[in-house]
Amino acid sequence: MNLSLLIIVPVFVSMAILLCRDAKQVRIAALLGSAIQLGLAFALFFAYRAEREAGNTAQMLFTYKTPWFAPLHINYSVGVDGISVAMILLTASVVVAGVLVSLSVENLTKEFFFLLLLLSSGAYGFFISLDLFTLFFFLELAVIPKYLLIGIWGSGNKEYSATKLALMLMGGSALVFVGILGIYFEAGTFDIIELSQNQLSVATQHFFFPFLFIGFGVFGALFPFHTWVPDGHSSAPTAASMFLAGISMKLGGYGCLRVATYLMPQAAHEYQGIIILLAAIAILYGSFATMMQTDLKYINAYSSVSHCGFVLLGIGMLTKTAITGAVMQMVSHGLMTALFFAAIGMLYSRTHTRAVEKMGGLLKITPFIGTVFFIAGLCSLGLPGFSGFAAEMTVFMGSWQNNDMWYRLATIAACASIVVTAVYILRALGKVMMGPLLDQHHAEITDAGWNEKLAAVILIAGVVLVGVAPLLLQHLISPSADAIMQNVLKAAL
Amino acid sequence: MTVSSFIFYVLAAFILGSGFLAVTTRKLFRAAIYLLFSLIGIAGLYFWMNYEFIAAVQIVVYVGGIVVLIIFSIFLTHHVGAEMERPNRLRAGFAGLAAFFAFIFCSLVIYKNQFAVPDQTPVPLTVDRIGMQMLSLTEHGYILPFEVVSMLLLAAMIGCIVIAMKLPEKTS
Amino acid sequence: MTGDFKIILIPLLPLLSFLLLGLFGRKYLRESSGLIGTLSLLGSALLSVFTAYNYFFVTGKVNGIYQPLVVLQQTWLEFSPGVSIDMGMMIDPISVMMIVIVTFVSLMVHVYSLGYMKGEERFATYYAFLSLFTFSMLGLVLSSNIFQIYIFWELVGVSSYLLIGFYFDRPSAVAAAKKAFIVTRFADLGFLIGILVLSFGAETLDFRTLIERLTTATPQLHGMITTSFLGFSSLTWGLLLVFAGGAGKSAMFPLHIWLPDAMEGPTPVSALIHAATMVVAGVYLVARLFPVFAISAPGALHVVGYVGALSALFAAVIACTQTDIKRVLAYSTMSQIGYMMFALGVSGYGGEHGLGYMASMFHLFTHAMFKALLFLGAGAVIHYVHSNEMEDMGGLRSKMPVTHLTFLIACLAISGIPPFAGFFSKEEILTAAFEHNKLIYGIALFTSGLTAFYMFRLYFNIFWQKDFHSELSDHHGEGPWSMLVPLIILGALAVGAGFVPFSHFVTSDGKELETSVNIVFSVAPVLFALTGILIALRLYKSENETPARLANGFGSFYQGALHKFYIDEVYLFITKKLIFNLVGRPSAWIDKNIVDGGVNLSADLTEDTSGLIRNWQSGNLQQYAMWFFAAIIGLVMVFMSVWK
Amino acid sequence: MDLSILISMKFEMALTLIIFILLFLKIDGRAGNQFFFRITNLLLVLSLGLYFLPARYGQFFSGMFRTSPLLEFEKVVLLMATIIISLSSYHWLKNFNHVAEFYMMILSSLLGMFFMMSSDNLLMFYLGLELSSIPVAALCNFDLDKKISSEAAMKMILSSAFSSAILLFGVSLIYGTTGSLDYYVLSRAVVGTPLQIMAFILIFSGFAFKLSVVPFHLWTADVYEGSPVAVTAFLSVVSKGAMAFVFITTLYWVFGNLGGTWYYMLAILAVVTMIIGNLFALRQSNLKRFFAFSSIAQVGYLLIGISGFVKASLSIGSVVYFVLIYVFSNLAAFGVISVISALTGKETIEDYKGLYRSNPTLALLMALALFSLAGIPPTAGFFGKLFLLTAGSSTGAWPLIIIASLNLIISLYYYLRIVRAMFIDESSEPLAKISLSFSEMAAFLLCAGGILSIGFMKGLFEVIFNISGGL
Amino acid sequence: MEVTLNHILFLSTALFFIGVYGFLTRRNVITMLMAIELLLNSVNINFIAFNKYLYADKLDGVFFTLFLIAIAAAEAAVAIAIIINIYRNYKSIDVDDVDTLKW
Repeated sequence: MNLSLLIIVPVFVSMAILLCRDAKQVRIAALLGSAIQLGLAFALFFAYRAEREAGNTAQMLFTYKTPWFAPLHINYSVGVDGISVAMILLTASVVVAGVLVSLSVENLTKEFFFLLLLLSSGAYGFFISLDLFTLFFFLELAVIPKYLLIGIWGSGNKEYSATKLALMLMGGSALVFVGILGIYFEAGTFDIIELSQNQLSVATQHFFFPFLFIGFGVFGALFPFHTWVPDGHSSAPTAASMFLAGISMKLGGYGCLRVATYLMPQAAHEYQGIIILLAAIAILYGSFATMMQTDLKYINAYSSVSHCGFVLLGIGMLTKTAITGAVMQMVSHGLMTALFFAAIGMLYSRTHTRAVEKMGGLLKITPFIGTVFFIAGLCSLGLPGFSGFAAEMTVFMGSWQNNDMWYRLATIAACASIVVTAVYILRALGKVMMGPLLDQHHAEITDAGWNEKLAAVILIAGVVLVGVAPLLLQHLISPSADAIMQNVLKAAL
Repeated sequence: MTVSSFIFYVLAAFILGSGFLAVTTRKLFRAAIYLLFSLIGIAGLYFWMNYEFIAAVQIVVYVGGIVVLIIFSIFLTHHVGAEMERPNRLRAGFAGLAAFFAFIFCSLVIYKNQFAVPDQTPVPLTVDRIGMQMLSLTEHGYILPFEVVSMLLLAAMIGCIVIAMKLPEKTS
Repeated sequence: MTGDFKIILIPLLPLLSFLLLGLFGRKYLRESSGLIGTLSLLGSALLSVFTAYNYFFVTGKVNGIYQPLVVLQQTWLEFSPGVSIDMGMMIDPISVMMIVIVTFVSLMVHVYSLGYMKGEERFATYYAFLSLFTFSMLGLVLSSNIFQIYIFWELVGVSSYLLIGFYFDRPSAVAAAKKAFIVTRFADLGFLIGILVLSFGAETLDFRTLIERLTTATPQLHGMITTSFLGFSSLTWGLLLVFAGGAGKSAMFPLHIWLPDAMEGPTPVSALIHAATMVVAGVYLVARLFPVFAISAPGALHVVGYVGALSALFAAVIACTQTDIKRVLAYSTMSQIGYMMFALGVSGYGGEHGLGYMASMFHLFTHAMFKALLFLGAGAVIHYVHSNEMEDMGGLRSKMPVTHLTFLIACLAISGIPPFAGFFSKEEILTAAFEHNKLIYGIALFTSGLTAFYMFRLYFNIFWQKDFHSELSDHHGEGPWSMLVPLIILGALAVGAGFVPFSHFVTSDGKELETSVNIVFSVAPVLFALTGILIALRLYKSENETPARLANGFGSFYQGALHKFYIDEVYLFITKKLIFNLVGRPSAWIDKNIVDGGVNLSADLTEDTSGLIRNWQSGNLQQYAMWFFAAIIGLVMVFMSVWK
Repeated sequence: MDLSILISMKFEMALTLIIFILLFLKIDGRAGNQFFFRITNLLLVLSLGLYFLPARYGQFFSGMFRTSPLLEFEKVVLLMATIIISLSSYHWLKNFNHVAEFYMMILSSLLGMFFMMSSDNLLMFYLGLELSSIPVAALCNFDLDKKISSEAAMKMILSSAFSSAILLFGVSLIYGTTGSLDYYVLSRAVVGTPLQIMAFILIFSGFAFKLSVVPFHLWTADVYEGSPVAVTAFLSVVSKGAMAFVFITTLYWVFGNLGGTWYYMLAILAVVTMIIGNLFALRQSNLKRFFAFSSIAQVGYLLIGISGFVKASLSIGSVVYFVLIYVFSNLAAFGVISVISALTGKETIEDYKGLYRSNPTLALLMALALFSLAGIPPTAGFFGKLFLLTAGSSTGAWPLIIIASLNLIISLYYYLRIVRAMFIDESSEPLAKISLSFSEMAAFLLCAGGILSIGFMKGLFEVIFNISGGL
Repeated sequence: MEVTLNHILFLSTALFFIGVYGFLTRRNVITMLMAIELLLNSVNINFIAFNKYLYADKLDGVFFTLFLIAIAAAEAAVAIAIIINIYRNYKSIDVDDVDTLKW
């Protein structure tokens, strides 16, 4: 399977969109393009499984490498392991759903979908990169489209939020770049596989690990670098919120894992305590901060901070199970939060408010959206049967395996957040969906259209599939997480 | 002290004195004249060093050209005899101090420096030699710089014309 | 294999029914949804009975001991070698008993709801939720893996949330549902951490392996006993935390506060969830891990006993003061579950020592019958009166004769009057308590008197006292047949369930246990119960001033009980005041002002610096030259003296 | 002398030829603006083709002139930049009285840069420097009816005369200590005596002045703002590019022995330059002034690249590569400014509000340029900037790299200000729709193509890297 | 006392800093230009002196001086043209008045 297709297809589709004559064509092109992406992602998934079942034990499959800037030893190098495949599946689903939900965008339609698809190609590129430089390229590629999506199509204090998001992400990637340069300085290569085989010196790891981890951490909403999350998400248009929370924040987690932890295992051990501390703070503090929010998007955004904390916690714990859980949590949170944002977007486009206290009893008026809301909410609070549960439990189990009293306390703190999560999710659900109808104007609003329904169904299918049969995902991820752990263990010896 | 050195010190005092006056006097026209003196003094210095050709060029170009140009521009822009504004005190003070200490420092560095001891036979500086070398393509030939300077003069001339000659606006 | 398949069908049928009704019910199957749900449940119930028969009489006993059988085991999630969540079905005496109870009571409720919920707009949704609940509960009791039980535990929690909040346009229902979910979730946190502790120590999640490893001398047990934290061994911690989860679901003090509020749900739901099935999950959980409790961590078991006893007494006291009939029943449920819990607490493992265990299960069994009956009866009353308050009732015995009769049976059963079902099970419990712990025995005895008192207070208030007047009074108050049939069936069982030779089937070690009713011993409890009934008769048979005077006499104690001893207020204080104000609000504030403020501050600082140095670019050429010159001087100074 | 010298000096010959053709046409007096415009651009484009004329590499005129593949490449880049400037100034030149003079001046200046780059001798270097800067000073005044234009010219000529006088003083001292002006001799004879270091610092400050390194930068913004847009573009791109080329060669080669000194100088100045450039750019509203400061900040990155002397060919390669990219990015921006300024006279960010709605092409091009300058992928600027930092990191100067990376954030902020004005903000009086001429279209397409494709031309960097090895 | 190279260098250095002082303090643009001429002349003196005293076998310094004089002329010409323009536009040739462009 040619992985480059994953990058090329969205780029071509976005170009095609630019050539379209009217909004209708644009929509069709975008839809088709994203559907093809989804198809490709699944094709990749099956091809990957087939290859693994055929006994291919190479760490990365479908690799392709060609020199890009030969004098600097920069290659365009791609390949996937289970973790990447999982992230690609996530990306494809969220993009399709995002396109579906946004079919009603009227203002500058062409540009909107152009940017959206460009974003997706950045995400794919990031997940399949095996070269630090290309990885960084794709990481930064995603910053500006986000800025524009929020700035042009957003709502509320959009310019502030967009700028803040762009600058903070840029700051994150600047740190990442320093870290990458540090690696390059010592090893003279950007190749991840090569780097993983030859350990970097302890001094290098010690100095540059924080750069990489914090840099990616900014993307992954590491406390206290998460403040772009609430503002950015809440100002963004629906599809962009879905993308931001669903995929973009995963870039951070993935980077922390694939680059920081994998290539600098010794430093990961060294800084483990700090990582865990920050993650635990993010989890608890994020959920408590969520409790006080009254804007639906803020609620979901803060809860994303909390949920992404699980990812970092899992990575920080440095056990195979915890890392597997972290990746599962990325997938799960991606789907779930995208679903949540989609539901919020559907509501907002109808009621023109996101304030919790201004809505009530909508379940009766819009049963479909209401149900979606419930499913998203229940998934968010970690209900078995939905993806969140399996992911969080894997993180908890994995974390507990780290036999250190303080880390266990952090785990307990993280577990405690599921209660707080229940509080705010149920509060929001109870306010918005249940209770008597608050605003009589809302009696007239319509339920979801076909595109919205389809989007929701795709995401729900993902959430439920992972939730009901987590082993599918776990078997995909676990061997690859093990490979990363092997590196970590090697360093510990 | 030989006559030669005496002449040198006189010249030096003259150059520096008139140079200093050129940058301090508050009469613009006088400043130009002091500058002229200073330049002539420098030409004298060249004479003193037996570089007559350079001295000649100095007089022709500087005294005959540049200073005249400056004086012209003074006429164009200034009322004769009017005093110039005093320099800003603070700035003057700072500039004076800075220039003075920089001078001391610079002189010290130069003074301490061990220059190479000359052991070559001097080349006599004759006009024909200069001319030959100026237009020579071979070793130590200066034909290329010469051409470049000519381009520079051309460009400068065109530039001056465009800027200084305000053509009547074309009606377009 | 065919038998296995039948067992799998037991939870599967309700699941299918849920999916069918959930996906298509609202649009296409609205009319037939009740029937679909009921039929699927009927199937499950029949299969359960068949399974029970098969287990108890054909396959279950090997060498005279009932062996746990694992019918199906499918890895669902794998953590590390040996530690994985397996979806399985374990058949052993208590799970078989539970599936029978669950499917049976659920069936009764399904049938009952056909009449009770008729005309409800979201009829299909209601049945979907009921099916979901039944599925979850069945999954819970059949679990072969401690994590599996947690999974279904959560599912049970959410289905109860959905059912309690079924009338979602009532704010009180929404609040109650939320409260139930959050409180139980808080308890589940303990359960989860308990699982983490146990699984890490025992290196397994599978019940059979877990129990085996933690009850015999294995390195795992040794490890868990020797590591300690804050004075308890990690095994004790694990078990206590797991018990916390159970206590939450079973509404043990102080995690009981959700149960009375949960009465906001439709009454059949209360019958199903809050009487017979979900609330006993905690008891079931402790029973499931009982060998570990009893053999390796008797300390933890003591805690179970005291918590149970305290809850039983506490709830009974409150129940005496409540006026909402469902709340009285709710507190009585709590009280009865307290009985089951302390019965486990006072039990030992194996043989005669395991009497408490057997008694607890027995009580669970009988209680399911009469409590479901009580709720359904109360439902019938509410259905007729359209109110939950005792005030609005009275003298209904003539309007609703069937309901009256069955309700009376249930009251007698719960009060422990022979020969009704409750007598037998309560008897065993008291015996066990008497043998092990006199304090608990005393509490239990007193409580049984209270129980009889408040139950008959309820009974007299509903069916006697004043005459009932309403515009509907001319026709009789009984519901349709669909509501009456379950009442009658359950009534019959409330009478007869006590005669089941329970100790032959369900014991702590799987061996048969011979028990006999000791007449002498029975005198005390029956006397207490009769006293309670007589007092109730005296006070509530007809309207009079005595109850009010009595209430005044008790003064603040009465007020405290009426207000449920202000536990709710304490919780509100902790959550609303302490957590919201001291944690939530500061978190949000810090985020807005410090973390975010830091980001904004750095941006502002940059702006300001930019403004500060603006004058550098003054527009004056000489100043520029000055800088130029100064810079050279600076460079020369630095690089010729400092940085050579 | 043989003809191969002329071929080796092909670009210089071509430029001289064009200047004289223009001179004669101007004296002839019949040709109109359009004609000058067309003929010059045609000739310039033709002379681009000279790149493919094989030439002999090496020294000529006893070190007064030198060619190498790298130099040819650099020259072709600058020539192309000049063509782009010329093409995108169509609207300005159309109604300008002195088109021929404009071209003569600008080409003289370019010629001066070529000689300056090709010199192996301080005299030629100095002559080239003056030839490149005096005509530009005059050019600054070419908006004859604008007050600020003459102010800019005055600031330019006086400060550049001052700086070159200081530079000359340094040159004279170097001459005094070594007895030669030839680079080859100098590279051995300059060994780092105090006098030499002082002389070097004086020369260095001359370079720093031309490159607008803080604190030698103060003239930059004023001159950029006052000059005609085309001249600003020329100053900020061509002039700076040429200077960067010369700077790096001079440092690495002539003053290679003083590496210990200039490395730290570069490091300190790079930091100051980036920070100050960014801080000033933050609050600008006039676009030309804005780009002045942005280009100052860019120079900071350039200095970091230059400082990475450990891997010399990487440093040189990345500097050349950066300049190439910078040409396209900055000229795209200036092209847009030029068109809008020529047609409407508007030059502030405020005026650009809502530009995307009325002029999507211009807005998109501007955005591309800004992203490239900010170093955002997939534009070429991303690669350019990163390679500079990569080169700079070869000395292990991490504080420097960290500060540079963090400065990227500030710069992104102010670049986004313009993007925001164009795409997000609404304007009460948006600019009217502008129809572009063919030449402007061509220039813009070239810029956009360059910005988008340079990073993905696999072999390009390799080529540059390889020819950089031979200085 | 014999006149040595250092004496001449002392002279030129002094002249140079006099020029610098003039350039930094004179507010009249023309006098600033004059200061620049002083600077250039000081450089000339340097070149000639070095050539004469140290490297008399070649004429590098002399030629440099020659070219420098030519360039000084060109520069002065352009500068004066611009100054005249300034005077036309600002009616003043005081640098302190010519500061429209700033910040």
